[in-house]
Parts: sequence; structure tokens; C-alpha cells
Amino acid sequence: MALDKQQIAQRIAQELQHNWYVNLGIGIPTLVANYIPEGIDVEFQSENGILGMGPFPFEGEEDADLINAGKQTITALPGACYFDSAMSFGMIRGQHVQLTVLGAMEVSENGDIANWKIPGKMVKGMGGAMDLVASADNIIVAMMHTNKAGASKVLKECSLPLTGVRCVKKIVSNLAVMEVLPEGGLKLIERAPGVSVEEIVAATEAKLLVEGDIPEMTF
Amino acid sequence: MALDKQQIAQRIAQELQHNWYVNLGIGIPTLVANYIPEGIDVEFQSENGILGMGPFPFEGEEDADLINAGKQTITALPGACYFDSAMSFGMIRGQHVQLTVLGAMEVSENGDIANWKIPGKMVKGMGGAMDLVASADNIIVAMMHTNKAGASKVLKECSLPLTGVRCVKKIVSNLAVMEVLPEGGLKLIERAPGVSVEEIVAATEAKLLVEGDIPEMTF
Amino acid sequence: MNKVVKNVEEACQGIQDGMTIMLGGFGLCGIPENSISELVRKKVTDVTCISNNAGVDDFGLGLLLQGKQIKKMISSYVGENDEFERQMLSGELEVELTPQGTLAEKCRAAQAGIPAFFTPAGYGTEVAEGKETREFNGKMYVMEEAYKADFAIVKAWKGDTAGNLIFKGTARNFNPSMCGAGNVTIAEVEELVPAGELDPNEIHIPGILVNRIFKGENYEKRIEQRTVRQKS
Amino acid sequence: MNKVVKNVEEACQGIQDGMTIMLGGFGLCGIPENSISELVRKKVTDVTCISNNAGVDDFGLGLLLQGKQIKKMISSYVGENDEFERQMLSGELEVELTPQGTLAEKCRAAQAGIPAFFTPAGYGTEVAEGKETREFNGKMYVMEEAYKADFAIVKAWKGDTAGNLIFKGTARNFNPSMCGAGNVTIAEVEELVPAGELDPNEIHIPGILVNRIFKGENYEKRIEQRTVRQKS
Repeated sequence: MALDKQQIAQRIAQELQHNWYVNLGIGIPTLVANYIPEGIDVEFQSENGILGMGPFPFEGEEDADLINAGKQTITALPGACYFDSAMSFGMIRGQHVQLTVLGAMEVSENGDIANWKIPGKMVKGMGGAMDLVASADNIIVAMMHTNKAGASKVLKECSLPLTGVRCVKKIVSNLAVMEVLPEGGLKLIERAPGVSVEEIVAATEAKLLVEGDIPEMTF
Repeated sequence: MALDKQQIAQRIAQELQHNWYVNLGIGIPTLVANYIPEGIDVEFQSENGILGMGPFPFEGEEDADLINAGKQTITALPGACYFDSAMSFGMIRGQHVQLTVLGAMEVSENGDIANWKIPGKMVKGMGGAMDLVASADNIIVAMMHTNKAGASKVLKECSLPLTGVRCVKKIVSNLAVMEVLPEGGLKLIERAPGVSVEEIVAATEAKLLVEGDIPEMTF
Repeated sequence: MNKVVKNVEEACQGIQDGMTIMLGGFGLCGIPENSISELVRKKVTDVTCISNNAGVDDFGLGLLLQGKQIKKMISSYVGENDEFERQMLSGELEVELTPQGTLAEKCRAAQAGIPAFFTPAGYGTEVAEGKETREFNGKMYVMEEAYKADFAIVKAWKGDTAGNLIFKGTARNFNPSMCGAGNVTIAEVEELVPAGELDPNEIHIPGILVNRIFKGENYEKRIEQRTVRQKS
Repeated sequence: MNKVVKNVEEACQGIQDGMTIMLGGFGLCGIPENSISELVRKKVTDVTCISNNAGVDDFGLGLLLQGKQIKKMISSYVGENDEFERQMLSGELEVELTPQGTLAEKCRAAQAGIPAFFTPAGYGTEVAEGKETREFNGKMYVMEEAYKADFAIVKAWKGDTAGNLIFKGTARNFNPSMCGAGNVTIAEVEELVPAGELDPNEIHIPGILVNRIFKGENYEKRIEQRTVRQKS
């Protein structure tokens, strides 16, 4: 069974390490915050200007002056702080954030990512994604392995305008966990429960290294 | 009679305009704050991190955490604010400060200034002076016209390592007020009371334009 | 040092057709609502707006888009706005998309008198096309130049008569870095107090970076995505 | 996120001979007194110090100079220190003088991941020798690169267990821009409170830029120039 969005987020949450600062992109990445493993203390940065972002407010307690990068009303945890956009991206560019999780329209086998523009059709802009992918040491992409037509989104080369080059370290899709090898090429690490290596290979256009037994993800 | 240091400061204070932010260097420039003309509201910036610097504290009220760029204990006026060094020089570099007054060892006829180093003898460093002279639109130099040996410090070319090039707009010395012409060369504007044009010319190595009657300074 | 102007009309005096205007805010959070309304009322046209977002159809900069007052938008993210998309795809509206951190830093550079700096953002993408790139310590960077605007318009929480500003929560966002990045900086504030009432240690932006300040009125503070959880 | 270490010894663990250390403070104002004492006690030698000033003969970085622990000073102003002058003129001590604003911005650039930027300071002087210069909008600028340090050591007024910092008065100076500019950032504070006690809106430096925090002791806070006026 391919993972649903919650499960993708849940699998990514297993990557969290104690005392990490983490930036979660809009969409599936946001859900990662719901699955922080026991005993792991992480702090969430939202690039519009908060560290120590907490859960959504209780109804009636929303504050228009307190939102996340997805423009959602949020709360601040004890120890939180606010700062301006220049400082926020100083943190990001200065590599003070240990993990960035974001969505993608396409990723390539050398770690390129495309997620901001479909020429002639949709141009919402890159927001903070280009700064994040150009700066972060550790980038995990959360995505569906294929598009609605069944075509692979894990490609030899991205066809859409790039957001960043050679930056993705790991991909967690609905089918698999893959690592981007330093020399280029992807390595299959885990399969979604019940999904075969053959199914994953068939859904992957990129060069995919499969070595030995590939374990199923566990939750 | 040549001016004393207090009078140089007093003459420079006449240049202050309403609502200007002003940075005063160490030495004679600091004294300018004592002669702000009636009805003129100016705010003093000290580059170590305060806007709205006030007078020295009353005895017993010194605060080690509140000093000016000369490391003197000071006070803060209502409306003052503190900031870090990056912001402070952002203000300076961004030309938000309207007037900079500083001392000099030498100035040249094209507005070069030297005030931070005597090779082999004295190297105290430039502090904030290089940022100030490179950025400020309006720079007035407060200085003695000649050194102790009687040699001119207002030169065709500076002999000491430069602090900045073509930046000085006006010189107020113990003998005269001179303007740096946009095309280079100095123009004599005012004489110290009782000092003749001839005395000033004799004390000036730089090209000095003297046009018509040169009025005496008034206080 | 008194920076107070009596109202939004006086604050916006001198803003003319064809000018470049920088506006604070992230989405609808921390936007200068009063000044945007005044720009609509004044009907200034052909303006270039530097702002992280373009508002929504009927609020924020969306109001200027409705009136076709904007010639060019410089932003990082422009979703959630149908009229924007229509004008852009039809070619009526020029759009320059800049990575968010680069946008913030280009404003801060203008404030701080830094004409250009290097950032890794956008290297290897179309954002870097036509720009100088260079390697530092084994990594590639793009050279970006400071933004300059005729007017910068920001929204703060508290301000004093000397122009000192304090922002609130994430409504801070782009506002501080835009102060002093325009030839004239206008600040509208929710609360305006006499100089001396704000703790000098708590001021986010020194008054030297603000030219005109006024107390704004009737803030709507519209929430774009009202997300809540239930009390269990 | 708990950044608290139990004392100055633990805070300074890992500082070794030959390292580059960045230290906050302007003159003797806002210097990390406890950490400087610990560097003296540890007898680390051959260090490069990036600090606006070099202290006075018997306080601040002057203490490290006394022990000949410093190989190189990077500063903007080094007056008021006889031992410094002696070591410099005799060639024992290497000195790199940098304009004060450039020094601040080079630290801030390191904090913010900007490898290089342009500044007008020093153009046409020996400071620009060997550096790239370039014209922007008719004015000449010098390219300056970010400072990188092994350790950055700062002094704050209040801090919380998460590493968030608030500075006081002009003791703020270089301290904020140095946070995160070293591989490890150590903050010593006068008052250390639990996370949540500081108003998130009043924090000057977010804890993400601080790796180790501890409550300093016995601050002398020596005044360099005690200037007063008489009550009339």
C-alpha cells in the first residue's frame, strides 16, 4: 500500500534528531510536526519570522499578528522569539537550521529540485524555497512519486524550472525512501509497506541503485 | 587671534540645521554638542550604538553599559534608542546621518583626509572614521591649521596614509573656515577674528581661493 | 526630532505615478492598510511595488491591482490572487520574482548602504540568469544588488514621535528591513506615543530610518488562513 | 532546546591553541569578562582575536596580551594599551586593522551566510589594497569577505535556557552580530532565566544563533572614561 500524506509526514518525522531546528514547508511537510518522536526536542522555524512555533490556536484565540509561512494562524511556545525577514533568512543562509523539509513537483537523480513554476500555466513564485534549498545542509523532499497521470516525478533531469541544484539529500515519497548519493544517482533505502521494489523501479525514471534486501518502512 | 578648541566647536555648531542627525568624532568635535543654536533640534548618533545621546551623567549615576564612541559615560535623552554595531554602521553607510564632524591630522585640497596612522610611530586604528568619511554626504573637519612646528596641515596632498578620498566638504580650523570646491581646491570663507588673509594663506600649503572680502567669523 | 504627520494624506504626499514603492507585510500580516487605501484613493498609477506578496483579490495590494495601478510587482510569492494571475498571464502586469531571503536582504542592503552582496539562493536557476556568479570557499553564489525605492511604507505596532518603531509578533516580517530603504520612509502605527515612552532597549527600528509617522485607523487585520484546534 | 552549560569551563571547552576567536564588546563595555578570564586560565596561545578593541593593559583582551596568548588581532581601534603597542611595534603581534563598520558587517555576513559584500569604507586607502573594488551608481566600493571564527564569545544582559538573548544599552555593540558567526557561539549573561520568561518580541538574538549559555559571575564592568557633570 502506498503511503498517504500523513504517513509520508510520519516517516519523515523519524529523521528528526534531538535539538534540531527544523523548517517545514507548506503541505505535507507541515504535517511532520504532528509526529515528533518521544524524547526528541526540536524547534520549528517559520521563515516569516518565528522560532518556536507551536500548534494552531484554540478557536477564538487566533491572533492576526501571529502566523506561519503558510499564512495560517499559529501559537508560540515558551522560548519562542520573533524576528524580521532579513534575520530569518540570515539563519537559513547561515546554515543554522539543521533540517528543511519541503514539497516538490520534480526531483532529479543528482538532487535538483523544481517546485515553483510551470511555464505558461502557474507561477506562484518561489517564496523562501530557493533560499532554503541553496543553504540547507540537510534537505528532505516530501512528495508523491508520480503525478496524477502516473508519470514519474523522480527524474533523470527536471523538466520544470529549477528551484535549486544538487541540494536534495533524501526523498520520502508515497512509495519509497531514497537517498541522493554524493556522486549523483539515487539509492533505494526503504519501501512503503507492501510495495515491491519492482513497483518502485517502474515508477522511477531516475537511475535508482537497489542493493540487497530493501526493508519495508516501519512506523 | 586664532580660535581655541571651544571656539572651533562653537563655529562648527553654526552649521547645524534643524532635524539633523549628527555624528561627532572624538576631541574637538565632541565639544560641538555644547553649542547647539537656539531653536535647532538635532540628535546625536554615537557609532557604538546610540541615537539621542545626552550629556554626561551626574556624579554617581554613571552606567558602565552606557558609553559613547570615546568610551565616556553618557546619558540617553527621551526618544533615544540603542542598536548593534551592524545597524549603527548601516545608518552611517546608508547616509541616514546628515552631518559628520571629525578631527584630522592632515587634509588635502581635494578633500582627502588622514587621521588614523603615522607609519612606524603611531597606529591606533581608524575606528569608525573610514566608514564615516566614505559614506557621509556632509563632512566637516575640525582641526588646527598647523602642527606644533608651524607646518601646514592643510596640504596639496596628504603625506600620511589616507582615511578617505575626496570626502571633506568643509574645514574649520583655528584660523579659518574653508570650503572644498567640487572641482578640487579650497575656498576661503571666513577668517578667525583678527587673523588676516595673508596669515591664513601663509599657513596653508593647499591651493586656496580667496575671492573678494573675507568676513570675520561671528559668534 | 518630530516625525509626526497629521494623517495618511500628509504621510503619502509626494507619491507620484511611475514611482517605485516598497511595502512591508507578509501575506496580509503587518501590511500598511491605511497607506494602501490612500494609494487607491490617490489613484497613483504605473507604480512598481516591491512587496513579498501581492495581497488577495479584495485586500492588501490586491486593491491596487483591481484598479490597475501597478505596472510591475517585485515579490517572492504571488499565489492566492486571481486578478494578479490574470494580469500577469495576459502581460498587463510585469512580474519579477525574487527569492524571499534575497528580497529581504536587498531591502536591508538599501537601508544599510550596501550596493551589492552575494547569496547562494537561486544559483543554477533562472533567477541567476544575467547575474554575476562567483565561488567562495567551494560554493557558488549569485551577486544581488540593493533595491532602491522612492517610498518605503511600513506598518508597526507602536511608534513614538521621534519615529522609533516596535513591531508585534510575525507582523514584523519585512517591515524593519524596508525602513530607510526608500528615499522617504512612511510608518503607520497602531499606537503613537511621545518620545521617551518606549524603552530605548526595546526599539526595533531607530527613528533615524523613518521620515514620517502617523497613527493608523480602523485596522482590519484580515486573517488569510484561520486555522484552529479544538479544546479537548 | 536547552543550551545551558554549567560554568565557564564547560562553555569554553574545545577552545584550542591557534584558533580564531571572535569576542564582543566596545572598549571594555559589553565584553565577556568570564570567558576572557577562562582563556587566561586555560593558557590557550597563538590565537587570532577578532574584536573591535584590544582592551586596556590590565583588563579585557589586554589580559591575553599580557600572557602573550594572542598571535594576531583583528580590530578597528587599538589605542589605550601600551603592551599592545609594544608587541605590535616589535613585530611580536600581528595586527589587521579594519574599519569599524566593515568589521561589524563582516561578522554579520558570517552570521547570515553572506560570503562577501561591498562597502565604500576604505576605498582609496591602504585598507583596500589587494581587494576588489567596483563602481555602483557612480560611487566606488570595496569587496569585503565574511569573517569566520572557530568560536564566537558574546556577553548579554539577560538570556534564557533556549539561548535567546537581550542586551543592555550600548553594551549591545558587536555582540549580536557575532552570534552564529563562529562555529560555536558562547554567550555569558548576567541573568539566566527559564525559556518562556523573556517576551518573544523583545529578544535581540534568537537562541538558534547560540550554542552554549551560562550565567557569568562577578562582573566588574570597568569604566574606561568616567565622565560626569556636576549637579548645579
